[in-house]
Amino acid sequence: GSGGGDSAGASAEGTCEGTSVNVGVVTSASDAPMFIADSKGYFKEEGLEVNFQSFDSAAKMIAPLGSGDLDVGGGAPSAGFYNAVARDVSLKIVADKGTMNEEHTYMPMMVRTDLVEDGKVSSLEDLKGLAIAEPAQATATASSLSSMLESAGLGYDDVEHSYLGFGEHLAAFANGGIDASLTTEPNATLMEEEGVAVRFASPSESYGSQQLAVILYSAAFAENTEVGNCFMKGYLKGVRDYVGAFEDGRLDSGKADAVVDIVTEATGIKPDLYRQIVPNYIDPDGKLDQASLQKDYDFFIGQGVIEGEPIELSSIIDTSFAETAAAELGEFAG
Amino acid sequence: MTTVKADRAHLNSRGAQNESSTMTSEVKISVDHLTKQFDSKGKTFTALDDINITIDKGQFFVIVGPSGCGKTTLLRILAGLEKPTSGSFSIKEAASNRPENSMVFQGDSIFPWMTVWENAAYGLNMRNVPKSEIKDTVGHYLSKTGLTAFADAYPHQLSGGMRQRVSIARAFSNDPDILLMDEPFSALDEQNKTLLHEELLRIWDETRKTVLFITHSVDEAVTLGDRIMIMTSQPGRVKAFVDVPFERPRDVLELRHRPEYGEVVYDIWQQLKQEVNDSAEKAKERAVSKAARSH
Amino acid sequence: MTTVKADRAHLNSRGAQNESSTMTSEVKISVDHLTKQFDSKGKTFTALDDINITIDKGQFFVIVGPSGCGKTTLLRILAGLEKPTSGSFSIKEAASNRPENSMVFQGDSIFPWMTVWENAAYGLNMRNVPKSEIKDTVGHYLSKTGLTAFADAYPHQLSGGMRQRVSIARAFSNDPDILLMDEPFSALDEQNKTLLHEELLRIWDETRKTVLFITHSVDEAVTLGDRIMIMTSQPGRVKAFVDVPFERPRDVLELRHRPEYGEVVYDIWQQLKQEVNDSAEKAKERAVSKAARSH
Amino acid sequence: MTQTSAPLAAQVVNPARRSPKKNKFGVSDRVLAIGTPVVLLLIWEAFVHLGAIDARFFPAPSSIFMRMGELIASGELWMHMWASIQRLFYGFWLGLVPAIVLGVLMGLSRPIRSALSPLVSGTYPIPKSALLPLILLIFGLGEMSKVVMVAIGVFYPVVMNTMSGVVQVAPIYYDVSKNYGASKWKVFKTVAIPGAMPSIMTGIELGAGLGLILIAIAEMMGAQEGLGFMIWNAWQLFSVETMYVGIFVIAVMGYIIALFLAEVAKWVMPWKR
Amino acid sequence: MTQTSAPLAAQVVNPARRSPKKNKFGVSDRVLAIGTPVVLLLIWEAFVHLGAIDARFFPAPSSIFMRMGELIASGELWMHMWASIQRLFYGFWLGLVPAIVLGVLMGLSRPIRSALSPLVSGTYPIPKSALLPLILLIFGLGEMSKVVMVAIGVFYPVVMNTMSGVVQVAPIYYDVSKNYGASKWKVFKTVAIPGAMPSIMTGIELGAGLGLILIAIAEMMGAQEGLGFMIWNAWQLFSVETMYVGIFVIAVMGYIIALFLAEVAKWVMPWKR
Ligand SMILES: Nc1ncnc2c1ncn2[C@@H]1O[C@H](COP(=O)(O)OP(=O)(O)OP(=O)(O)O)[C@@H](O)[C@H]1O
Ligand SMILES: Nc1ncnc2c1ncn2[C@@H]1O[C@H](COP(=O)(O)OP(=O)(O)OP(=O)(O)O)[C@@H](O)[C@H]1O
Ligand SMILES: [Mg+2]
Ligand SMILES: [Mg+2]
Repeated sequence: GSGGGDSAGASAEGTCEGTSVNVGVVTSASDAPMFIADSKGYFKEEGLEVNFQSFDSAAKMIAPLGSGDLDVGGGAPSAGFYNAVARDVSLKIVADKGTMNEEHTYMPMMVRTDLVEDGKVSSLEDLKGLAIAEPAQATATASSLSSMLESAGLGYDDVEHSYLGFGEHLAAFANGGIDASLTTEPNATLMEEEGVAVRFASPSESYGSQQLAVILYSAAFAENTEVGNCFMKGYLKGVRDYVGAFEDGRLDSGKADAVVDIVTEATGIKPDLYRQIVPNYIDPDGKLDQASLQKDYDFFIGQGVIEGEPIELSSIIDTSFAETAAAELGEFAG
Repeated sequence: MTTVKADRAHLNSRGAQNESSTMTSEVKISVDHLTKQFDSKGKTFTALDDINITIDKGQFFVIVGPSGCGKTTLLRILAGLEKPTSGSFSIKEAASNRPENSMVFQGDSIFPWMTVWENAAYGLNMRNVPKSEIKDTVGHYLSKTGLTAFADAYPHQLSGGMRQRVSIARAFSNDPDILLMDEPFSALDEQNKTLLHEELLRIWDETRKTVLFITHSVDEAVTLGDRIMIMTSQPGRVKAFVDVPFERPRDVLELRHRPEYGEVVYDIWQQLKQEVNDSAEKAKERAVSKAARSH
Repeated sequence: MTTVKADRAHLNSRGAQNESSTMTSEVKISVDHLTKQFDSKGKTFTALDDINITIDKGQFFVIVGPSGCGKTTLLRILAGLEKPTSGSFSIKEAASNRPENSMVFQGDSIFPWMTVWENAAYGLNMRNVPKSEIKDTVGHYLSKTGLTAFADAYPHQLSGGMRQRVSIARAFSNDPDILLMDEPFSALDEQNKTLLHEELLRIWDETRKTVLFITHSVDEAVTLGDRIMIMTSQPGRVKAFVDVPFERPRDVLELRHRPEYGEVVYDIWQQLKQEVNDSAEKAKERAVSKAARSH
Repeated sequence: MTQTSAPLAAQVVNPARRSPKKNKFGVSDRVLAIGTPVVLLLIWEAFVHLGAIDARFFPAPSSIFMRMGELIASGELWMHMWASIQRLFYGFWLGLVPAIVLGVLMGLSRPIRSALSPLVSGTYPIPKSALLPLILLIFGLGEMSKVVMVAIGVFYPVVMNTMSGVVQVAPIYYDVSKNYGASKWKVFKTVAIPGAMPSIMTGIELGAGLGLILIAIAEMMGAQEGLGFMIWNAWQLFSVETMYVGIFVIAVMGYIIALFLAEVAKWVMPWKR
Repeated sequence: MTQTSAPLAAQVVNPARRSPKKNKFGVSDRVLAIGTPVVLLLIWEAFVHLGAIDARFFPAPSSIFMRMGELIASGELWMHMWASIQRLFYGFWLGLVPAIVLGVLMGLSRPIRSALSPLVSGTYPIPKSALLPLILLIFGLGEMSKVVMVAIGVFYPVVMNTMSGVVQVAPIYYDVSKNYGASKWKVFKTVAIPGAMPSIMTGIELGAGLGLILIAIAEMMGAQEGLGFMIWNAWQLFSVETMYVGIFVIAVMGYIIALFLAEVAKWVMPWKR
């Protein structure tokens, strides 16, 4: 990890010049602002040299963040994340990376086409006893699902849970292994294209706005306020370009051409597909929805997967970077 | 039956006892212009060169020749384990339902993963002979080879000579039409050898097998054989056929005191000696030319 | 040097040529109450039973005995390849920097992954002898064994007898203090055998090696040896020592016409015959008792 | 004079001959076999207490064993183990039998070897993680996909080692079986299989291990139990000790399988002392 | 009368003897080696066109090859291949050398075997997917962790096959080397290694394959290029053809490695005709 040490001298002079930052990404659409900031040189403007390291899931970033191999990571706050904090893997939640709300349902509930067409599943209550896929136990997705089931009068355990990576959901629908799923974009759109499943419901209807992904700083990186701010500024510039390209919550207008080019180039998503999907929303100021985080945390405790004493969430949330950067960037024009 | 082109006129006259049966004897094996070459590193090595032989049914045919002259190769070809490079051979099918031939291989050939008993019973088991018959036959030959007490031992627990005896028991038990024996008694003491000579002659006599027998012992050749083929060394050619003129059954000790015995042995010995000297010459020449080339 | 308990008085008188040197001869190998047992499936098999031998330095010591009597086992123990179950042996260290002993193993023992040359040079290479010396020595013995033309061949391209000659060349090249030879010439024709007998005697004569030589040929034993040990069969014990009373160098053909030669051979032959008959009896008994037990 | 009443060091260069259960230092094989891992665990424990190892990611063995105790008490560990063992068992046979048959055929027949080698050598290195989704598609999310995954793991090392073992059998033995009129099936049974047995047994050990490796990958998807699921889930939940319990149990299972196979080897190869 | 001027069927039961390049049906080995996979691909293609296979997940080979053409043209495929090949190369040696040394030592010395067997048999089946995060912690996110992963894959099959090969060498050869005063190092070099060479080569083939399997797992994390990354990423994006291109390239690499090793085998074992 170079974030903390390398930049000590640089930050004393009030600049981040020459500091390199290791950033963990999952190389999916939700990393769009990172790629935009990188491609448009926003990190360079701050004097940062950013190295992306890809991971197959956010959970795998926790250890490198703890050991200092990564400075910045991003992903869904899961029970594993809080457990890691509880055993001294000190991390800070610093900014929004993905918010799901009514207009931006980028992780819809999908139900297998034949079930819907046969009328076997016409409301959430019909999910009882069916196999529902989610990426892992005790993630934010599990919390979303829980609140959806609750709204239909079902308990979390009234359905069968199948733990499958988002990438596997399509195949599992195709061979009938699962009946429903909570799947992020672009996989949700792909499923519709392939005709294996249909969008059935939005978690936001029951949950409201949910903090699905966050930016994480390693403890060492967070200690270096200067560099943390520099990075955040670059990131938020990227975020603002990203949400600025939205038209009715989509990226299908001409306004989005530049963003589409950058993101599809970096992730390999086909441009046509990317224009079609429901992109994730990110607050232009990087503001975190702490209530949602707390709700998920409480859900994890209820699931009995939190090890050790419950922690005070505010002790690991540090909104100062986002606030400072947003203040420097000024009001987002839209 | 194919015409056998081997030059019969060239052969020595047949022995007294066989003379009378010349008209009735039928040819069992005929080898016709057979040549075998091995390729290695692009070079061709001729092991057998233009071999022509005719072996009558029921004949005890002995092959002698200097080490490396191709005796084993010839036997392996007749057993179908090696292909001749050119020429051909033919074997008259057995009238009975006996297996065509069984070989006592030179060197270790018994299966390390089978007990002495299983090894000796191998051929019979392959032919699905009834268990009780196997028990009798194998039991008999293990006793003849002095291995009864070691029936359950594995080869690695045996001495060299004992392993060779297992191989002999395996071939005898199989009761083939033709016995191919490649220096079968080389690792045995004189006494065991004598016992097995007797057993071999008994079997041969009772079942009228054709026997092809390779040996380095001229005494053994003359004591056992009807006809002896002397081979030249590298490349292996037929140097001469010698018919053994002694009546059967032979009394070995008495035989060795007859002057004719000494003559036959001396004759073969001389021919072989000449062969070995020639081959030593040749080897030296080759070595010299090789050394010359490497300069 | 440990005290050797073997009963010297019991031994035959020494041969004429050796008689004079009796006082000056020193003991090279002494074997003391040596016993070797093998365990298999819980049963104990006694291969060697209370062996006591003294072998003088420079002696040509021949071991004969029925197949399976423990000759190979004894040689392997002396070579340090097998541990005695009880008893001990001692070998006087070589004065020179020669290797202590080299063995010509019974059966195939040359490395399949080395050429004839590499196999023959093995011992010398292990001792880091200079390349030029290796070239001379190995070249000499390959020529003596008639393998010069096959120096680059691999074992699978050789005949059985040729492989045995490689093993002999390997041992001779190594120039050891003690030569352990386990039926070294069994797969060779009479002529090659004679050539190698001569070479062996030349080496022995020139370098005063101690030679332990196992053979099944009584003729070979009497022609080559100073002293012959006859062993009993299972368990292997010392049956008798026979000193060979012929002066050296020996003219083999002349020797065979002497009446004493016939006597010695006949004596050994008789003892061995008795042994084999005994062991056949024993085997039968064991087989019977085994059959009885299996009922 | 060299007194050699008990020549030493023979066992060092003479592996295949029966050698004493105690070596020259008087330490028995069993003590060594148990001692080495125990010593390593103790060193690990000491390092953690000395702070030389990052205990957040490499927790002390003592704490791992404590967690193991808890998981055993709750029955959870056993449940996961049992699920994996069953899959392993069926997958093992499903992979083993065709592997031996095919391996012997490829070893005995040159045309079959030529025809199938590219398929075997080509499909073996395909990342099983990439294959898993396709296996899920074909065999569903249920037990079958996991069993198939184990079978794939067992198959390749066994087929390759069998083939190579059969080719390595000294040609003289094939000559003998041919000379004694053995049918193809008998050549198979009396020469190829016993002759190749040592190689086959090594292949089976490698195969069983690869089966264990792959089952862990398979259980990361669509499973609710099994050691692979347990490890993966523990890592998702950052329940580090639980993860190590899973790893430790798999290691012990691997060692037990190896011991068991060594016994089987003695039994199927009685001719090896 | 049996006319046996050219005995047939010898090659079927006589694998180790030099046999003709053409078999009895007159089909050469090379034709078979190329023919079998081609025929399978054609059948696959036909099935797709007949609708017998779900083309969404098992696209026609023709479309896979078209995608391959595109990826070659853009240079992308080559970039991924080159990254993987480099890691494979370094990892191969890093795993091979200690595996052979340790394998021979374990084969020759019973105490070493007793002491290390539990470690080898125990650590081998540990799921590498579970190990990866720990390897990342120890070796960092860079190249080293991938190289180590390959090395682990190569290590186990080689060490086990080497050990088993060394133990299988006929005891007489160790006797000879001992009798001729070979030092331990020379026993190593002149007996154990050449005697075990056929097993070692099979181990290397298995090891190289496992290295390829594991590199694909390793490249799913902390990598931006490499065939494993390409396959994983393609699957995430449901770019099915691209995924198959990756799988196909790995299969071809595996086969080329096998062919190459066969040549190496001929070269290191000149005594095997
Ligand atoms: N596979 C092979 N490749 C090359 N050359 C071979 C092969 N097999 C045998 N030879 C050569 O053929 C010749 C004859 O060998 P063969 O084994 O038939 O001899 P032999 O007469 O049985 O000798 P011996 O009495 O020593 O057993 C030898 O010179 C040998 O080198
Ligand atoms: N490893 C072993 N395990 C069990 N028994 C063995 C072992 N090695 C040898 N024997 C037995 O010891 C006895 C002596 O064997 P050895 O090889 O010394 O005989 P030998 O005198 O050399 O016979 P030959 O003349 O046949 O070579 C034999 O009966 C044999 O069965
Ligand atoms: Mg021969
Ligand atoms: Mg012997």
